[in-house]
Order: sequence, then C-alpha cells, then structure tokens
Amino acid sequence: MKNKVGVFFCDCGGAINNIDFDAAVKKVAKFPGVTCVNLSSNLCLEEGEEKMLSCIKEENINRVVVAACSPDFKEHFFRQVLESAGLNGHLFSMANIREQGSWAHDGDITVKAVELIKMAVNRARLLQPVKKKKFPVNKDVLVVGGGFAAINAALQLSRVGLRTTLLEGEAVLGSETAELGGLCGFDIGSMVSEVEGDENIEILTSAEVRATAGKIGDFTVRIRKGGEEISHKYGAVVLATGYQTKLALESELKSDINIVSQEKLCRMLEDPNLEIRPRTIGFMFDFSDENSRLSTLATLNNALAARQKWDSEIYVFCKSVKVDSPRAEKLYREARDCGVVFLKCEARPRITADNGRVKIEAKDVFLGEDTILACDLLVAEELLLPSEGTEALSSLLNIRRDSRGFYQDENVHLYPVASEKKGIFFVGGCRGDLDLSRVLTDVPSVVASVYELLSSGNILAEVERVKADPQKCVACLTCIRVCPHDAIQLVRTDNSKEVAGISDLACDACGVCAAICPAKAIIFQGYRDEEILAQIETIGES
Amino acid sequence: MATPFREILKTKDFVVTAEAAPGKGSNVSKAIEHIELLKDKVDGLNVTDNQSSVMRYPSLGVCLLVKEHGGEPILQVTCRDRNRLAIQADLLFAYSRGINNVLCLTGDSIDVGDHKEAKQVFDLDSVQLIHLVHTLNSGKDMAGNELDGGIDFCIGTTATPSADPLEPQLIKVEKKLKAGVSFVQTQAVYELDELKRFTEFVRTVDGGVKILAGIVPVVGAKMAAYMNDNVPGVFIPQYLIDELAQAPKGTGVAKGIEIAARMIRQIREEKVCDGVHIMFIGREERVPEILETSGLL
Amino acid sequence: MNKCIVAFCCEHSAYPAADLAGKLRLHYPESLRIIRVPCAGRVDVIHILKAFENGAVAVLVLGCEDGACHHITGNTRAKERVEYCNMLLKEIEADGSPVAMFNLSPNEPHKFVRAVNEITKRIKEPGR
Amino acid sequence: MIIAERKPMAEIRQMIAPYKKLLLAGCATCVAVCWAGGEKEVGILASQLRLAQSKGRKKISVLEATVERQCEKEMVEELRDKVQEADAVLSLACGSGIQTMAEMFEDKPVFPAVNTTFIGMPEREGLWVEMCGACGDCFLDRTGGICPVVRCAKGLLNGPCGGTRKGGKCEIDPEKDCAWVLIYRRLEKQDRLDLMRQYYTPKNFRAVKRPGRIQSVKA
Repeated sequence: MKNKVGVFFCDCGGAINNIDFDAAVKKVAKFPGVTCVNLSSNLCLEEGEEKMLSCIKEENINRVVVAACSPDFKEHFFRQVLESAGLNGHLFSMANIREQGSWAHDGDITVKAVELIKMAVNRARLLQPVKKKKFPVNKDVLVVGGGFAAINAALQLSRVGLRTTLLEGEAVLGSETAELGGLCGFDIGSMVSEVEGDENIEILTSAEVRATAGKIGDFTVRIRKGGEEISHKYGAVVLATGYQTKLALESELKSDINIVSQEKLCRMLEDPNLEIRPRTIGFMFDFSDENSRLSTLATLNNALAARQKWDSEIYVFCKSVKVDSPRAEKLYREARDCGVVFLKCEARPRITADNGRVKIEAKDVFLGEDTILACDLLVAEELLLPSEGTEALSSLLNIRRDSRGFYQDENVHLYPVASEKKGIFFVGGCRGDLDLSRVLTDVPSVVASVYELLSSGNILAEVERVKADPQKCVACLTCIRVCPHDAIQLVRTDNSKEVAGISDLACDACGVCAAICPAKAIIFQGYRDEEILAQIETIGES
Repeated sequence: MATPFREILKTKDFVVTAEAAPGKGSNVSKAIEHIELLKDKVDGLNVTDNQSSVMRYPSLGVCLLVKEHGGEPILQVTCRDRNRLAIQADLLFAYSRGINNVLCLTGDSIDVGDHKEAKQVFDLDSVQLIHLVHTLNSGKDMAGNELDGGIDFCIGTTATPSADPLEPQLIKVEKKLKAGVSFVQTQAVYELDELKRFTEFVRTVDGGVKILAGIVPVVGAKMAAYMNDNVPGVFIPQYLIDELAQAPKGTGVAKGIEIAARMIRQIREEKVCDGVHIMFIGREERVPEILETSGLL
Repeated sequence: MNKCIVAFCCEHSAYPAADLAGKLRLHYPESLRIIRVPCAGRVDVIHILKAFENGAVAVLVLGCEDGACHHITGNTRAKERVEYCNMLLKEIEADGSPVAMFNLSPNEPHKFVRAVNEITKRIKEPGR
Repeated sequence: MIIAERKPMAEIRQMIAPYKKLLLAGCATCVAVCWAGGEKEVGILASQLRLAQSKGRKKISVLEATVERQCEKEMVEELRDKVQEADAVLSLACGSGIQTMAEMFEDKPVFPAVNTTFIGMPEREGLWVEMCGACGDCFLDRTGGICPVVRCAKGLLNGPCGGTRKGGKCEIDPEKDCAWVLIYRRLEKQDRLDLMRQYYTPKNFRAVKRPGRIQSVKA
C-alpha cells in the first residue's frame, strides 16, 4: 500500500502570522505522497483533534505531518491523537514552523515554511510503525551498602511494597555510618533494628557482588556470602556504597599524635575521661580538594562543639567556606558568633611539628601578612574518596565513574541518581561529596523511580525501535563496545548465527550504534539513514 | 703487528677498545687519521656497521684499513641489512683478509636511520648470529656444507645493563653467553651500580667471559636529555645532567671527558669489569684525552 | 539557488536552544535547515557529505556540552566525525564548505545563534 | 581479520583521472569492519568524488555496489552488469578482492582505493593492531601466544633487542609495547619462563613457498 501523507497546518491561534497559509497549502498539496492538507487555528485543542481524527479516517491517511509548533512541545500529544485514530504513533513527523520558522525570522517566511514541511513530509513517507509491548519484570531490588543511605533506601523501598535485599560487605549493618558532616540527630541503631525487623528486607552481611548480567527488570547478580555463591534475580539495583576519607598530610606528619581526623576529634569530644583539653585547635580544609562540602560541614560542627565543650581557641584555615545549604549557613553564623576565627588563605599552610605542638604558617589573604599559629591540636584536611570496591563494582556492573572515581556525578545532563544504564541507581556519598541532606532527598527520588519502573510488574516499552538487521550484521561487536547504555549483546538467531541483539528495555534510542555500525546494519526507526537523507535531499530540490 | 684481541682478552687485566665509525663516502682519509691516532693506544678498534641505520662506508672496509695500518680490528655485524647468505659470505671474506674478531649484534631498526623506506632483513637475530659464527668456526656453513678453508673468529656481543625492565634483557644475554662469546661490550653505562648488577649476573652464567663497559662521554645537559629520549637503551641519571648543566659555557666537552674518565677510573679501581669500550662518536681525536685523564696511557 | 546551511541538532540541547532562540526572536539566517537528531552521535559522515552534495554551503553539528552528553560519548564521537569530514573535504580542495561542531546547553539560544553566525563567516565563495 | 586503510585522495584521483564513469566496489567482510571498504565507505568515497568533480569542470558519474566477499568469483560475478556499464572499477576490497575483481573483468581497469595493511584485531573500537604475519610457521606455542615475528619491530626470536625503552616500550615507537617484554610477562605469569630461555634456531622463512598455494585434501 502506498503511503498517504496528511498534512495539518496550524497557526497556533494566530501566533504564526507571517506565513501566507493559502499559498503554502497549495504548494504542499502538490508534494508527492500528500493526500490532503488541512488548515486549523488550534490543532491541539479538542476541535482540532477531532478534525484530525475525522480527516485521518475519511482520507485513509497513514502518515501524518503537523506543521505548527516545536515537536518538543506537542509531539507527544499528537502521537496520542494518532494512536486514538488507530495509527501507530511513530508514523508522525512535525514541521517546526513556529519556533524555528515564524518566530525566528522577520517578514514573510512562507517559502521557508514550505521547505520545512517538505522535509517533514519526505521523512514521514518513509516512517515505519513501532509497536509497544509489556515486558514482565522482576520486582525485587538489590541495595548495595550498609550505611545510612543504604538502610534508608531499603526501608523506603520496603514501605512501597518492593522486596529488597540489603547487601553489605561488613559483618554488621551501620558499622561505617560515622558521617563526616554529622548525622543530624539520626539514630542509626534504631534504623538498623527497624531494617532487621522488616520482613520485606533480606539482609546479607559479609557479602559481596561477584558478577552481574542482564538488564533492567531482569538483572542476575551472583553474590558470595560465607564461602558460598548464590544467584539472585533483581529488577533494579541501588548502589549506596558511600565514601571514605583520607588525611591530606605529608607522610612524616602522619604519625604526629597532635594531628587528627574529624572522626578522632569527635571521639575525643565524647570521651568523658579525656585528661587534657586542647586549648588551641586549628582546622584545615579546601586546599587539596575543592569539593569540600562535607569537610566544611564537619569543621563547622566540630569547631562549634569544641568551642562550647572545651572553650578552646579555634582557628580555621581554608581557601573558602562553602555553605550551600541553610544548615551550613546557620552553623557558619553560629561558629563566628561564638568566636571561631576563620582565616582565608590561597596557599596551603605549612605544617610542622613543634615541641609537642603543631605549628601552622599561613598567609591570610585579607590581613595580607604571615600568620604563625602554634596549636595543641590540628584537625587535618581530609580528602573524600569513593569507598573501597567502588571501582570493582562499577566494572562488574559496567557503569562509568567520573574523574574522581565517584559514580557519574559530573554529567549534569543525566538524572542525578540514575546511571547511564537503566535500572541502576545511586544514592548518597558514592556519587560524590554529598552531605546527609542530599542523601535524604536522593532516597525518595530513587525509590520513586524504582517504584515507577517495577511496581506494576511490567514495563511498557517499544519493540525493536532500534534493531540490528540480522542479514547485514557481521557481529563485529563495534556497537556493543560503543553503546553508552550497555544495551547490546551478542545473541544467536534461530539459524545459530551470532548477531548484535539490542535490548528494548535497556536501549535509550540515541543512535550512536546506528552511526558507527560498519555494516550499516542498525535500523533506528525514525532516524534511519533514509529518513535523515530524505530531509537533506529537499535542499537540492529547492 | 698488533696483538690478536683474543690474546689480549686472555692476558691483559684491563682491556681498552675504541669505536671507529666509518664516514659517508669513499674518502677514507679521516678514518685513516683516527686509526693512526688510536691504534697503539687501545687494544682493539671496533668498526660500526651502518650505525644507527645510517648508510655509510662499510665496516669491512674500515676493518681492512685498520689491519693495513697495523691496528687490531673488530668487525661489527648487524642482522639488519643482510640475510644469512650475505652474512656468511662477508665473514668468510673478512677472515680471509686477516680480520679475526667479530662483534655480533641485532642492529638498530631501519626506522631510526636515513633510509626509512628500506626493507629491513633480520633474517637472523643476534643469538642466532653467534651460533652461525660458531658453525662457520667448525668448518661448515649453516646449511651443513663443508667449507674449503674454515675460519676462527673471536666472538663478542653487546648488552644493555640499564634496560627497563631488565629481566627479559638478562634472559637474552644469558642465551648469548650460552651460545659462546669471549667478550661482552655494554651499551653506554652511567650508573656504576647498574654495571655491577649486570657483571654479577654475567659472572653467574659464564665466569670466563670478559666484560667491557660502554663509555660514551656526554658533553652537555641538552645532549644528555636528547640521548635519554632518543637513544635506545641509554639512561643518564639526573645528577649527571645537573653536573653537566653547571659546567661553564664552552667547557662541556672537557666536563664530559672528566666524567667519563672518572667512571673509567672507578671501574678499574673497583675491578667492576674487565675493561672499557670508548665510543666518542664524531670526536674520535679526543679519545686519547680520556685515556690520559683516566690513567690508561 | 538558496544557499542552505544544514544544522544537525541534538534534541537534548541544540534543538531546544533553537526553539528558545525563536521564542526570544533572536534572528539567524533563513537559509538554516535544522534536522533534529536524538543525539549528535547519531550524525554520520555520509549525512554531512550528502548535505553538501545536495547543495548545502555549510554543515553544523550541534550537541551537548562536553561531559554533559545525555548519551555519554555521543558528542565526542560527533566531534571526531566532524573533523574527519573536514579532512575529507580538504582532500578534494572543498574546504571552503565548512563543517563545524559546537557544544551548547538547551538554555543557550545566544550560543546557538553565534554558532550559526560563526559558520556563516567561514563559508568561502568559490574561486576566492 | 584483514585490516586496510583508504588511500590518500590525491592518489585515487590520479588513478581515475582518465575515466568518466566509475564503479566503486566495496566488500562487506573484513575491510567493512575496519571502516575501510564496506558499503558505508563506498558511500563516503562516492560522495567525496561527486563533490570533487562538482568543483572541477569534468563530469564523472559514480556507481556504487558492495558484495559480500570480493575475494569470491561467484560473488563478484553479481556485479557484471554494473562493471560493464562503467569505464573503470575502483575497488575498496583488500588486495585479494581487488585482484579477483581484476581477473573477473579483464577488459576493465581495476584500481585499488585502499591499502591492505595487515592481519589484526580491534584493540577497541576504531583501533586495530597487527597480530599475525601469515608466516606459515607458527611460533606462538613458545611465546605465550604473543607473536614476535610481527609484534616485535625486528621480528626477533630469541628475546628483546637492546633498544627497549623505559617501561618496556618499543625502540621505534614509545606508543607500542616491546613484544618481548609482553612475552616475558605472560610466561612469567604462567611460570613458563624456561620457554624464553631456550635457544630458537633461525626461522624457516620459506615455510610458505611464495606465491602461497594450499590444496586441501578435504575438497
């Protein structure tokens, strides 16, 4: 059957006013394949929709072009109109004559509009339907980690009715939850007992992930626990593996008992038997690593506590104090109000051991002079690093990490808690320098995403929108190597030939594989070479 | 008449050889000049074979000149330019003209030279080449045919004590030693410890082989940096580069000679190895100065 | 004949940026023809060459900012292909017809217009 | 897999200068995968040639065709009509395919559009490395599965030359690994370094009598 294209003009309620629609309609009507041309003033309102529906039926149209606003704006809507007319939503193309036509140029743009429509018509004539299908998914979720973020995620997932496995490498849950930025009054102990009492949550401690396979809705994870390996199926995986800290210190100073970490200072503050209270305390942060959100919070928290509990003199050396939350702002004010001194230095201060004390030499930017401070205790700068095993786990799951080794925190374009691989999510410190408040927003956001994916037991997805033609595929593995979403693997066809198999669920329809395939085997409906070239060819005809 | 090198290796406690690099062209007057200058001051003159893959007057030709002028020539044979037929033929010719010493080496790659598009041969490698000389020495060619008039070469080879990683290099040296050589001449060395480590290893494999440390005077910090980056197997330590950098302008060569002489003296005094091989390419006329400063004259 | 410039626009960045340019009435040459692609990484060498075969005078490939590609490496692959195309055009002394890649965010309509103006400047009249 | 690389345009244009109608013939097997001579590259080269001629005065027409394997006469036969139509054929296949094409159509000039470079494998997408020199006398049992005949710049059989660069890189190219260092590390890992200590006699470089020809008894 020949493809019949129906073109629907819309002037967006008069918003498009520099096109001679009558002339345009006449020209468009002559384009090959165009069966009917309609003019409307508000296609996306009920009357317009009805007009479209009846026209599609009456004229027996099987490809639709709408010449109106941007597809970013209304493509989705018009596809639904097509569906309700019994046409596949993919048999649709838009000519953006408003944002990229009428509004972008002065004067009459009839000629350009007609050309934009010609591009859309040429593409539309070649479009193929893409079916949708419900894919059953496993509703269990794996949460890796045993800290604050992991326990929280497991609890909330369980609360929305998703069975969850909490997998922790350590022997007990919550053993490494001492939060650099402070735990904001959360009682980790009661959270652990809540998790332990939750029937919907399976807890695997002293366990590790050994291998993973599969895709969203159907991950197979091999877990080792107690010398035994078991395979589990999950619909989604949440990583909450946290971070670790490392003192940024010259090696000869590492053994100095007067130089401590934030964590050590906390323990000293809680120690009722502490014999000597340090009279002068120095703090340092923001020199070696400018991602210092957590170090800042820890410093503010602990400086305040020491000031209040010990009445120590406190000096904070830093490049800048980064207070990016109301909580941090409040802490900073309080610290200043009670006499904590902040010194802004461009260069990292020089630290030397000095007769049982620590000498700090710095140049304050505002005072412009060298400051020398001898203190009883120096709370050293701490570097934030991904926790041990992050690298191994990311390579098992085949997901990327950013230049600092955290999970993909740098690509602002991505949904912050989602990996590039569908069905794998991150929460908390494993995705960067994030304080507790961010964990508290991450968790619900991940839980909502996982719930949306898995709760119905099915995912509705397009079938073979992107597909490798088994006749043309030479199994060169190029697409498998380049796929940003890890959606392709070798599969055997019925006649036992190996070809690239693209997972309908995992594919994000970017077309990177289609562009790179040496055999031109990949068919990406809507963006096939023919469909792209059909638009280009209109230039030559004009 | 010069003493045969084989005798020298047996009798002398500290052997000194120098490199004679043939020039580009048929004019051999410069080569003769160097031969005359050095033949009585060193125990052998080692003539390079299209060194650094740059086409030159042949090693064989200069060896003949050394012989004619009363010196003791050591013929260098690389595997780069000749297949097994040509190498055997050359060796027969050399021996028939009184050249009795051969240094077997792989040869630099064609890519570093001035005929980069040439076909490189490497029909044999250096270990196989040593075996080949032994085969000829036994009166047969490689194909097993009897020779009418055999040969009897004193065989030497090369090694790189400062290779990184060293282990694969040592395995190769071990193979060369087991193939049977009378002397090993090293790539330029600048670190005595490296040399010591290397000689210790050689001694464990073959107690009888003589080791000649390669000495290449460096005449400036720039040259040192260049050599580190571009000359395969050469690693000049930073402290020497610093020492060179501090030398006043115009005294680079003198400084280089001083450093080289210091190294030679140390090697000799500490009996690190059995001798030295001096390569002062392009400044052959100043080799006597090194010998004098190091107390070898 | 209308001398067209073809711009392949990533639907995550350049396409919305172009829409925004229209909304803000930031004008650019009418000869621009935008082809919407799901990612700059979908654009292949042959698409660019065919644009020239069909009479385009310049081709733009517009994708997400470095490190912010929705599909991780799509924009860097596109950049490499653009460079390859420039090499192919240079080989046939057709480098008066420029191909360029620009990176931008969806909220940068001015950058979109700058990219169009920039490529327009690079077009050389034949014979010059 | 056979790896090839497109020839420089200037060379191609010189070859095809006298002809008005060209057939660009691709091969969908090895050279397609290394982006040198498949349907895709035929398209790119054809487009490039069309663009080039639009700059000059001479009008040429370019036909495009790709066969599954250009080194098979039966498959090349499929192109007969198109070849007859053209003045000359520009083949993007490996040397073997080009010659098959030339033999099938003796009255037509057949030109190479690619340089066949080596037998290799993809190290990652877009990067191919030489692995095999087709010497006819496989040595890999002794070298931990790493071929020194082609992966050592000098094809040495008894260990590294003295030119290894710092960190085990090749004398001629700091980007490339010294094959013998790789062999050493592999054999060390397998505790088979005795293999490297063995002496290997000069290689039989006539294991394949050139031109190579193998008659299988299975046929």
